[in-house]
Amino acid sequence: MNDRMDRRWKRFLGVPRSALGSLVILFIALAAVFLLSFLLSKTPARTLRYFFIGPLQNTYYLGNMLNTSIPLIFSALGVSLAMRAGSFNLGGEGQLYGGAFIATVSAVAMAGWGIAGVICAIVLGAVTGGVMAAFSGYLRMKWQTNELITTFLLSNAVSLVVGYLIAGPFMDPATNLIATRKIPESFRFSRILEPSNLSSALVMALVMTVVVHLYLYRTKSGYELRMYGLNPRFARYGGINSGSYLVLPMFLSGALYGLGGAMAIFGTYYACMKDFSVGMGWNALAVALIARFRPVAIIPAALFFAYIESGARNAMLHSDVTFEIASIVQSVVFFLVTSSVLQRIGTKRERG
Amino acid sequence: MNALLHSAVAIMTPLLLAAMGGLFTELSGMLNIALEGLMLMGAFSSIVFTYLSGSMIWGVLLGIVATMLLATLLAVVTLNLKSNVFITGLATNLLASGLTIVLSFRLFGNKGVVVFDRIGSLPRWDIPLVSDIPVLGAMISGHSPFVYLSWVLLALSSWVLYKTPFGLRLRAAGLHEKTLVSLGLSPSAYRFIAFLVSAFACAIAGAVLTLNLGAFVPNITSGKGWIALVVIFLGQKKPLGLLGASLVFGFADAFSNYAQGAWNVPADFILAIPYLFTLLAMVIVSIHADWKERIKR
Amino acid sequence: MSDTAVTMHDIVKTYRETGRCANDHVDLTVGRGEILCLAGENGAGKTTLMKVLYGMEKPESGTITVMGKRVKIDSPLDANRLGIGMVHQHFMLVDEYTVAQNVILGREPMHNRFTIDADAAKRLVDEVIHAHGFSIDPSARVGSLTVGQKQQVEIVKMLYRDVDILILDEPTAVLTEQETASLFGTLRTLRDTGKSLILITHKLHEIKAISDRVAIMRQGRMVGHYETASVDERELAGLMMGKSFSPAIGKTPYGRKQETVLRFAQVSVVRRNQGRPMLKDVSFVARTGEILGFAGVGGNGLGELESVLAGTLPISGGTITHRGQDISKSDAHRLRERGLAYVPSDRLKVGSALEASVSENLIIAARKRFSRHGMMRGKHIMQHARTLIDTYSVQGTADMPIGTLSGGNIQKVILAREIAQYRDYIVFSEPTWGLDIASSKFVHTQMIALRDAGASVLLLSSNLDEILSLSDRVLIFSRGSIVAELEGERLHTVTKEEMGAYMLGMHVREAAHE
Amino acid sequence: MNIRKMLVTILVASMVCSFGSLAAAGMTEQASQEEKPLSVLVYITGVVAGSPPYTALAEGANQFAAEHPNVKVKIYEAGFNQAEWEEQLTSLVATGEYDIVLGSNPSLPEIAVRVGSKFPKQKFVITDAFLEGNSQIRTYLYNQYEQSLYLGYLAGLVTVSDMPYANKALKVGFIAAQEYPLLNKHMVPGFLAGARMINPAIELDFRVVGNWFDANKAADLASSMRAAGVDVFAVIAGGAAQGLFRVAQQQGAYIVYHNDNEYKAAPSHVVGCGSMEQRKLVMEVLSDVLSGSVAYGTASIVGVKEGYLGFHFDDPAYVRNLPQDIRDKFEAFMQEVREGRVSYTLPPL
Repeated sequence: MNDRMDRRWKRFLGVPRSALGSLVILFIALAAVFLLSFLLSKTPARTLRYFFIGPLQNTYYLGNMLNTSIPLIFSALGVSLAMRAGSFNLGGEGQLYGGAFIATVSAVAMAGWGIAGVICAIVLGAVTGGVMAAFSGYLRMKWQTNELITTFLLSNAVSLVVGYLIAGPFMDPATNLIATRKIPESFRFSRILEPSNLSSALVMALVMTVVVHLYLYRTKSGYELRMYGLNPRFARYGGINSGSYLVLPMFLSGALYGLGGAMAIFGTYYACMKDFSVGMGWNALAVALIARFRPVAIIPAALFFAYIESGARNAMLHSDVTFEIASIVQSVVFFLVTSSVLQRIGTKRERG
Repeated sequence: MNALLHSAVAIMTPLLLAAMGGLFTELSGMLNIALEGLMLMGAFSSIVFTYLSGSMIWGVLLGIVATMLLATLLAVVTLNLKSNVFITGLATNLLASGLTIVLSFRLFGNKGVVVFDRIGSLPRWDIPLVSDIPVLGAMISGHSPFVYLSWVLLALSSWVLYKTPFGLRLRAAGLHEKTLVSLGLSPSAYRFIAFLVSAFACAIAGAVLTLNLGAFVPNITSGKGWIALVVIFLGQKKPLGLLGASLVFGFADAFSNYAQGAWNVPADFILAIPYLFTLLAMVIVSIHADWKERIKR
Repeated sequence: MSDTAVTMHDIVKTYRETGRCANDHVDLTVGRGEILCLAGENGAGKTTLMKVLYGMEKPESGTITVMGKRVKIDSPLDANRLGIGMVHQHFMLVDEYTVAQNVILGREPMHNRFTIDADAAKRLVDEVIHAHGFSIDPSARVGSLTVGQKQQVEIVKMLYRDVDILILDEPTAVLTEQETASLFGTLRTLRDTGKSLILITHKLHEIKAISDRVAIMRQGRMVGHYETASVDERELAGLMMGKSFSPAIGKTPYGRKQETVLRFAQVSVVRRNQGRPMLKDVSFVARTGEILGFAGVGGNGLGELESVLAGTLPISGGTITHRGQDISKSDAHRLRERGLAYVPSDRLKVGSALEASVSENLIIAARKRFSRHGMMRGKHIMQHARTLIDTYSVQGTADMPIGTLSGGNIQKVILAREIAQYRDYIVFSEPTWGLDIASSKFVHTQMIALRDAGASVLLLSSNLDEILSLSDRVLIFSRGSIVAELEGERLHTVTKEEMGAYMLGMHVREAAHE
Repeated sequence: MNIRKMLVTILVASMVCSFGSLAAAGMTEQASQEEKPLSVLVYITGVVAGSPPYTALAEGANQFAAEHPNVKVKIYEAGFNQAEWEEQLTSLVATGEYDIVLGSNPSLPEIAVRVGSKFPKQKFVITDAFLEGNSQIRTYLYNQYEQSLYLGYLAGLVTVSDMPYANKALKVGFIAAQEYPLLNKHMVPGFLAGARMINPAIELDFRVVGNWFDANKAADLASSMRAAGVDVFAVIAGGAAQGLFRVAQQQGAYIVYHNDNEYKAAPSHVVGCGSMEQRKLVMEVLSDVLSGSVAYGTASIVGVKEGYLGFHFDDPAYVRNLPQDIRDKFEAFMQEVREGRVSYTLPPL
């Protein structure tokens, strides 16, 4: 019984077969961080202390770290959903940005609507991201156009247009930031762990993770989606309407990105700032890959990612580390984190 | 119009070179998203070595070596430690952007733009007979040697991929890995070399960017590696296709440069043109390919 | 020098992933200029033993002697150098390459230091092809070849490497009668030129037909080496299965004719960029209570017919009706809803999702039945899976990924699923490819039971024995058209040679269909 | 099996040790802070490298610290993502380590207002920005309209001249990395207004690179603009400006540069450089901070008259590159500006 539970949990979370393997990776990554700190920082001890302990040292940093993970969770869920259906959504950044923009603008427009306005704005944001991704899915369904490339191109184009809209017609004249007007006070999510930026969007992220998990593993549509992703010919053979599983998962994927963008606005920023999403798409992809596209594993993966990010930020705040050094440290962690050879260390070895 | 075509060819050159490098990894069965980072590394190291050695040729050669070192790291982690190639590619891009700045600070005490006064401009070559041809002449004559080098390399890579044992085996690694294994050949070995080849081409692509300016600007590649990846797919993974696809993008970019002056449209809209144009080209290509495979009804 | 070509002694090989001991202290000797059949049921360890000999698997212990010399074989390159070649069951060919390119891959004739000499390649490959009486064009693209031709390419590839010892892993599994006969001819010629051949197989009549000696393995152990002449089929089967066994299939005579289920009228399939239609004016009816056999050589339309029946290939012309309703434009989804049951020829790429669990694989077509308001009913699904696993005695559990099962067990799962799904007609395509005797017999028994229960069974097979022993009516395909229909008495008197002549398009259609 | 267990133990033990030593190291460091000097945070909204105003800000602060031993300076680069600026500033202020935050960006005051409301004791001095009435914040706004005006005036003089690379077309150019309020509302209109003081028919060709580092794109734009008749360029494009310098040298064109002395970037092509006395302002501000005489809650607009904007007349390249008559006209104009005799309306930001 115990053993079975253990196995189920591992499958569930995508934990590598051997805990030793993960320890080895962690250890090498740590060693690399140590080495780099001594090479690149004049006060290595201080750097390391803030890198590792900084994000956890008080509720403010802890809250901000958790807050960093929120859009990551939504976006990584988005990547995973598409990936589970065998589609590659590389345009997350534009979908997130576009979704956030539409959500913000409509929230401003629907200022008097109360709670209905909040819901409408968030839904519109999600739909925006979804439609962008679904467009690429549609192209693939219709003409086998490679969605990896079309999502990327469309995202780049849309980001530029949204950038124009933010800096142009929708810019808030009252601010010198390049940003839209702020959403009404009543629309903003409540903060938890003040004074940090963490908002109740975290709860939404956790709920959404469970929803996506249940969708994938407990619904008929999720079953069909997974089967299509595992083997499209098998799905088609089994009478699953294959075209819709090129479009629907992309729509959901884009919608989750859009939702992530909306959450960042409603929980943290309150206005859509130009280029605020830069890098989020790639980071989400990294999180999803680390979690191997398992929804529930995304939470620890996103926390790990946010921890590394906040650690680097913290070292920058309190030590002589600059952001380029932080990016080197991050890259070293990425190099190692998915290594299946290192993960396999400690599993049964061949004799002789 | 002539200026536009001329400019399109100049813009396409780094894309073509990087795409060419990426073609090797792509054909060997690896999605190489590290083109951006490799290009950046090449851009930095070739101008630094040009400055230190005083010779552009040595500079580019040493730049290639440095970029290959980075690619070796990428290849070892990906192939020997069996990490996810997408994540390691991202890591390479991160590393390259951090490393170039750190090195620039260590070497020149400057994290920003490093101007190398000693490096003159690239020569422009006029091709004697070709330059007299009406449109084509303006398009392909009067470029820097790198432009012509890229065409020579394209021909060379086409030859390597389709005429040599190495190419035959490399493509087999991407098409049917097990075939190679069954013949006692290692797909990893060919992929390793493919990574080195893409480092080689990306280094030159990067060198074009910096030697053209005589300066290094952090992040000077600004997304060209990603566009190169698009070029590979749009070019249907064939050398000549790459030429066409990079020209499409080069032309769209040159056109958007021109359009900013000519049209009274917000600049950001015009900056989106190359992406939308390439998207359109991508769709047209796939409609055509799909039509050929359709069942008559 | 002795007349032994290869001696393998005390080979032990355990698979790390599963911990299963595939070769348990196995000995094998192969004589010079002989054909040795390595026989045994699926999973007996034959392929593993041969992969050890070919350098693709590393044994934990054991010694190998080739031509009297102790050798160490670490890679296929070593094996090739020692004159050992292997033709794998799943072809190791690059479909996008030409025959010549596939053959020379890894040992390219050079024009100069860097360039492949394409002309020399074509010439050298052509020489090998002619020297051994093959009939393939060195510049043809491998993807466009038939299965039999692909196998010839594999053999040419090894002969090009000057091998003296040639291993063939289940070479006849996907071949037609004609192709098998011609393959055997080739193999005999090769033997007569002094080459040693090792054939992995579990087909009893083939062992008898081709081999000089037979080595039998069972559950990872070597049972023994026998002179083929000294054992009969029944004894061989007993040695392979460890108990006495009757290979014949019992079948009640074909009796009642019943109503029409499926009707094809002038069905054609034409691809835009291809001149020759893939299917041309195909007309037939399938009725309840009969097994309708479709025979044909690969590349002659059976593959397309399979896809059309499955609803994955749209048709260019003609009509298909099911119980009187037009289903010409129905896709797989619609057909499944109408009760289509279908066991595909490609079990791994079409018939299953290898990483999904057995229970998930079992409900693909019946998922509606196992969900309520869009939610899956987990308990029902597990219950269903356990029942089917028991009924069909599948070696595995409901939550194992199906890819971890053996080939025979995967086929059982597919069979269980499709039989549970069927309503009035069921399509079997190559249902016994690569299956051992026991599993094949199980499949055949199921088919007959279905027929007797009133199903309309459509059997597409390139195995003539299977077609002839099971079918009540046979349609023969050549170049995308039906060239003959055999029924009743004609079916009992037809010879394999005649069948082959039809299949190769040498005879015109003689029996008109309804 | 045993070896595995041992490995695990070693790994875990070494990690625990390293964390422990880290924590210990942190402790000792904190204990060593006794006497509290004036601690200055220079908060860079972007990166220092490649930006003359930020470089001047950082250098000014560092120089002041070098002259005053009890002043400590920390330079923090917050990167280009404006969405992250507030959180980072909050984190820094929350440490309570900094007596004063120095920054230079038009959007910084509103961030400072929000951060300041959480930390009422924190003081901010922000240049290049304008905000009145917050008792924690002192701002100085450089009159960039004015600088662009006189640089535009110079560009106008050059474009109508018969200097070697000047053409007949009445066109001046402006290359920007990205569009932002200060650029759109002060710099570009100021530049055009200045040029039109020479000839109202002068047109402005304004183009955008899209980012701060694609120098090759900037070069392509510059070529294209030159082909369209532009002979004098202004540029606000960070690192990407390198592309313009290269094109100007290769194809022949003139450049007027904002905020910094960049005559050397393209010798004989950069004909004029505006100056922004950020360094001077910063050092004055810091000495005010030391003496406690900062007028928090007020805002000043500083320009040529106040001595914080100017022009690099002193560089030999200026004399070398421009003919006497143009210099005379320009210097006369500058004198008028200095004396406040040039009238213009400063557009609201």
